[in-house]
Amino acid sequence: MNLTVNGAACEIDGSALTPLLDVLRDELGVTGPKAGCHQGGCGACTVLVDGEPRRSCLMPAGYAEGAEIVTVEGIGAPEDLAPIQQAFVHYYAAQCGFCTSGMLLAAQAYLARGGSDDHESIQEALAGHVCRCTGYAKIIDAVAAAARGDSFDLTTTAVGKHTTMATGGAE
Amino acid sequence: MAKHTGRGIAAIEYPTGMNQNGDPSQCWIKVKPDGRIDVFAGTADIGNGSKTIQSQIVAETIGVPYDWITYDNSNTDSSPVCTGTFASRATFVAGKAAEKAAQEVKRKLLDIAGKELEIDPSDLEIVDGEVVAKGAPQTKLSVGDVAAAATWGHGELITGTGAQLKPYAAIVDPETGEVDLPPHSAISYAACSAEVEVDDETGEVRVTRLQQCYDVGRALNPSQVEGQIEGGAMMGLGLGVLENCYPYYPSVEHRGGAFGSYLAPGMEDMPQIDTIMIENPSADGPYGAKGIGEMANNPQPPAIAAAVYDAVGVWVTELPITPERVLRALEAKAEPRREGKKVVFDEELSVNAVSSGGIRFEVPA
Amino acid sequence: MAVASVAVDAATETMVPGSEDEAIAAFGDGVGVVVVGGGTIVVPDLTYRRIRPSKTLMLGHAGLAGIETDGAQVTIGAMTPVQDLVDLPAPLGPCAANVADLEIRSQGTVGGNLCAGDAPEAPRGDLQGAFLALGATVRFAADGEVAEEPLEDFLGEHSGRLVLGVSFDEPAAGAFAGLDRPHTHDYTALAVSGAKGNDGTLRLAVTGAGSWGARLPSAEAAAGDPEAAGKAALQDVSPRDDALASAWYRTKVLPALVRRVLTEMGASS
Amino acid sequence: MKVVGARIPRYDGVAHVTGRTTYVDDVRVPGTLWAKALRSPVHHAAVTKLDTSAAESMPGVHAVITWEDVPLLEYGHLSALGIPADEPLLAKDEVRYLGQPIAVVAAESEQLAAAAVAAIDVAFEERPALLDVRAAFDPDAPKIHQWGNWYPHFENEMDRRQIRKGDIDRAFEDADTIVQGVYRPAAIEHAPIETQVCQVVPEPDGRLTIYSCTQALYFSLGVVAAHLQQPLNRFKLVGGTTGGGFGGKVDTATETVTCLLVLKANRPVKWRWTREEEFLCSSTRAPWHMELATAVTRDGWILGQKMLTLHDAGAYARFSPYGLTKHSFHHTGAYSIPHLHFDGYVVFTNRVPTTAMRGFGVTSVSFAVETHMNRIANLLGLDPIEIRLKNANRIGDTSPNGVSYTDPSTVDTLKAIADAIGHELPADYRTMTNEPRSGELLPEHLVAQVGSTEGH
Repeated sequence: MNLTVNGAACEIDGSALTPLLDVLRDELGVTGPKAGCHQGGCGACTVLVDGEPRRSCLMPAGYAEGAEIVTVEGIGAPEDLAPIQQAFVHYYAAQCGFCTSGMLLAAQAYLARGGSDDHESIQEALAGHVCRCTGYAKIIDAVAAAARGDSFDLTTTAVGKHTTMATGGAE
Repeated sequence: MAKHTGRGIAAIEYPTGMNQNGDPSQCWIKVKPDGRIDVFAGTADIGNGSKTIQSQIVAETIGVPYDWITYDNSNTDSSPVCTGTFASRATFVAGKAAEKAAQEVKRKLLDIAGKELEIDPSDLEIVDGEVVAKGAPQTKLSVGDVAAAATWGHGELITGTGAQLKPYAAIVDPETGEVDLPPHSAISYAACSAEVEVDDETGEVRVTRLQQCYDVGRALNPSQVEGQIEGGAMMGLGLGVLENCYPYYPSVEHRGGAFGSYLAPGMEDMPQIDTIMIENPSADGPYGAKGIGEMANNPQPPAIAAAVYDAVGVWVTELPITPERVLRALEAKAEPRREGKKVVFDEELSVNAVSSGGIRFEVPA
Repeated sequence: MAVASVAVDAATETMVPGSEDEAIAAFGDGVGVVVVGGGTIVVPDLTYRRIRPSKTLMLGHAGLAGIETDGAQVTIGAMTPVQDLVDLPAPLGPCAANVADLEIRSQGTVGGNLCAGDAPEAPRGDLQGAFLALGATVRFAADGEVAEEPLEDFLGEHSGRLVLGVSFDEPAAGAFAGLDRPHTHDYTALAVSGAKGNDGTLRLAVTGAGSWGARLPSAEAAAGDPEAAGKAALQDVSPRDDALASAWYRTKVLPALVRRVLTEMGASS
Repeated sequence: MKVVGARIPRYDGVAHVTGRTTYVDDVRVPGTLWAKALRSPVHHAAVTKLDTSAAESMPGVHAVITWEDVPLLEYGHLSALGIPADEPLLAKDEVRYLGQPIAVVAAESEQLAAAAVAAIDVAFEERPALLDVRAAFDPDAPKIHQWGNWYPHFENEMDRRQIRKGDIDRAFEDADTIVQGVYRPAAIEHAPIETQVCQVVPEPDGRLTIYSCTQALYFSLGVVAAHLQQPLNRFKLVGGTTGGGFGGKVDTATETVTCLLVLKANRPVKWRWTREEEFLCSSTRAPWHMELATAVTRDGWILGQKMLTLHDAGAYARFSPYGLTKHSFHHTGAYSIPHLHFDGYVVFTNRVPTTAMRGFGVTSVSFAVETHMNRIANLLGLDPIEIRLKNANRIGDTSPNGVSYTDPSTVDTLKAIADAIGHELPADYRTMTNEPRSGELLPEHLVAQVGSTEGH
């Protein structure tokens, strides 16, 4: 099978039935997509297949033959982060980070199809991705900011949209 | 068919650090010849952000920029003991160890700087990576130069170690539970209001809003505290209305083995979340912090239960408040039994109804 | 690299037809053949070794996808992703939109959905109720011959048959009502679809009240009175307990969903 | 410059968003074998036969371990605190929960390991299962644990955790109303997106490098060393970066077994649990059964509280005695209650053992106490915020253990919520503070509650 992964042509042996996730991680050493469930239930393995977000644990590698596959490694390197990656850093949208690559690629596809900063639309687009750490609020804020085309200061994080500070107590 | 709305309130408290204490965390720091700081600790970062927080504490305590810090928690060969990342202790206990280690490093830097500048170390301070004479800011030496002097001139390795351990608070009387020492390091507090919408025909409960107030002691990194609180809110929502390993508890039948059958909250379950952070500093935590990571999922379930009562007039006291439990409660319309001054709810759930004499819960009439 | 997490048996023969004819030929009598549509159900079964087929037929390149309208008749290819249905009129559009999330809808297919019975966790054929309400006909191949059959007869009888597509007449009115918890990860615990044909025929069907989607003939007979129809629907189903809901709960809620569908159709026609 | 208090981005933020953070499953070591476990298919049974010879002789299978290969079979989660151990690392002559590991195989591939597991000859004689904590004390209940159906090793070998404070009988006598209720929060999965996983590598110097997803490096190091009866420096535990934990990854679920496989096979071994194993076989948050009877006055003072807690520990103790003790210390919630009578039991059942999870021991009691408080307010026709403010713990009030509170904020947090929801409080509630009680807020029944805050 011939795949293109993050711009590089790859030739793969093995069964066309092998999930794309396992081909990426175990044969090609592309470990950005995570094996969170191998059931299609969590979204940690989502990659872009010809620009569309797909659960790579459900997709037989044979179905990706000839397709352009983009993983998190392919959307931006540390010195050259994509806007959505910058947004995730600036909005503190990743905690343990295990769901992050799948979440980013779903968001990247949402932005590519012209998604707005409307929270409900973002929630619908990313609905299948489970994050157990963040409670989603800051992920939604990050995607909305990227959708607006904001620029991001990576030396600090955004003031929480859902929080106010108060001084109280028994000083 | 109708949808009903309701609101409920809860207030909670939660201890920081292991109950009864006795849980050490340690940290050690070394300074490179250019003044950059290497921090070694055994605290796992499980997403809670302890790599960041402990680096912030060290930078602040020594007086150097944050990006001078490297933080290594990667292995047990180089890192000292940390009991672990649980019990809301990674900032409070392990962060305190980092603060203590950084204080020692600062003291040693000032000692060397004092020799170089021929000024008493107590008249020096470190500000943004420079050792500065108090009251004479033109007299200064960069921390990098101090570290170089220590390495090449004084033949010294600048290190600092810190250990935080509150002694184990033994139970002195197991009959009463009395302790001789405080069993907690600090206590955090929170209050919560939940708003729900309940469909009285399908029993579906949608949490529409959570307003919460947390006493965080001091927010060392407000974005990270928000992350804990918002993440906890969704986990609390899961506890309240979605999640259950055993859908027919105590039966073990129909246990789910997939995200399709175990309902961890998804993005579309999210209500409006508003949080107020109060800073009521703890005397013992680093820079006044309290640990709030765990308690963040505690106030929502009871607030949601009360909101469901407010909406449709039934108390569901088994979690999660599933559509089925709401419908069963609506159908039963159970009234508490009144006996003398006793008002007895939920009798069918009690050990008194289920146990055949093995255990009872006796309350005088 | 020795670190292979792949649990798919290398011994499994894979067939990748490039056209409908090739697919029909490769499927043959279907004995020992596992059909892979979008993969959303079969691939986890393979990775978790719940099935270990000797042959698989992968339809991804067989060209069976697409929605065609010919007058009043709508024909949907077996490999059409669920997502492609979401803008169709009720009941099919809203029913499809209620399935999982965007990515799963884009990978799961109509054909796979019609062949999906219940799993230990839940009934899985989310779309079956909507297609039943539409009076859909299944086009399939068996032993190299192409044939058609009403979906109602086909459900649960797919062994040895390769689904090629499904067709129905656009309804005069339709409605869909499901449990509407916003949670996206689970299968449909219970949903009711209704459609009124241009000849006035009214069909009601349910997903989640048994192993397969099912018509609700008793409810249809009482359709003039939505309340009564709801209660009558209970005669047509035998729901069970699973991880998502109990039989008791499904029994309590089914009448309401039937009533909601009938009321909505009454209002829209 | 102020670093503390600043919104600094995550230390590992850029690594996370570029996919470069290395989790255990991302470690690549050539020659690594895969581990798979044989797990109990039943809830409770005697193991009547365990023969691994067929699996061992399969080509590509490099090691099979059972209980016989473990130097110290039982080492408890709380052994370091002197609490006895009850759980074998691998089941010996009986299984007590569905999914309990019995034997683990290391083989060239995951599928080969799975095939070898299927080749293990094992037989069971099923026994009745105990699943309802409320029935565990009955004479006819199945006996499921070597210590009896509930944990018997609290201080002085007591079989329950007790709190006694004041005089509960007097509180009931003085009460205008006694409100009783039962509260039962469910078992919950931790469900981190990273499942339990470890990779162990034999090093040239004879040490083992353990790549671990543990939440507690030194705790897990100690557990491995204890089971293997080796000094701590035989192992280098590499970790610190965990894909979510929430309490479940304190369990050290994979490390010890994988080390044993490595020592037997002399090859690197990886054990990654499937999502199904994570859901069905890894420990959960405990289900709890709590009964409350609260003595209240008609104007909303809480005089006393009696409580019975049954903590469903599942098949083994793990951290449950610790969790129940913490629960007992906090069973009054955010309130000062003078008369207390608490009995709590750690009850064993034939379900997956439960363990620590976010809010351990207290999440349960927060639900019980707060739902009960709302019921009391509702019954008495009182405002739910006012009744809480009235009884709120204040500086100097004493806890169930007799320790004075130094930094409570119940009053502040409640007032902030009242403001946020637009709930107008009467003037005397608006002016309330956390300061020590006095005047109308110090009724006779609370006088003895005000302790000293010195020394804490």
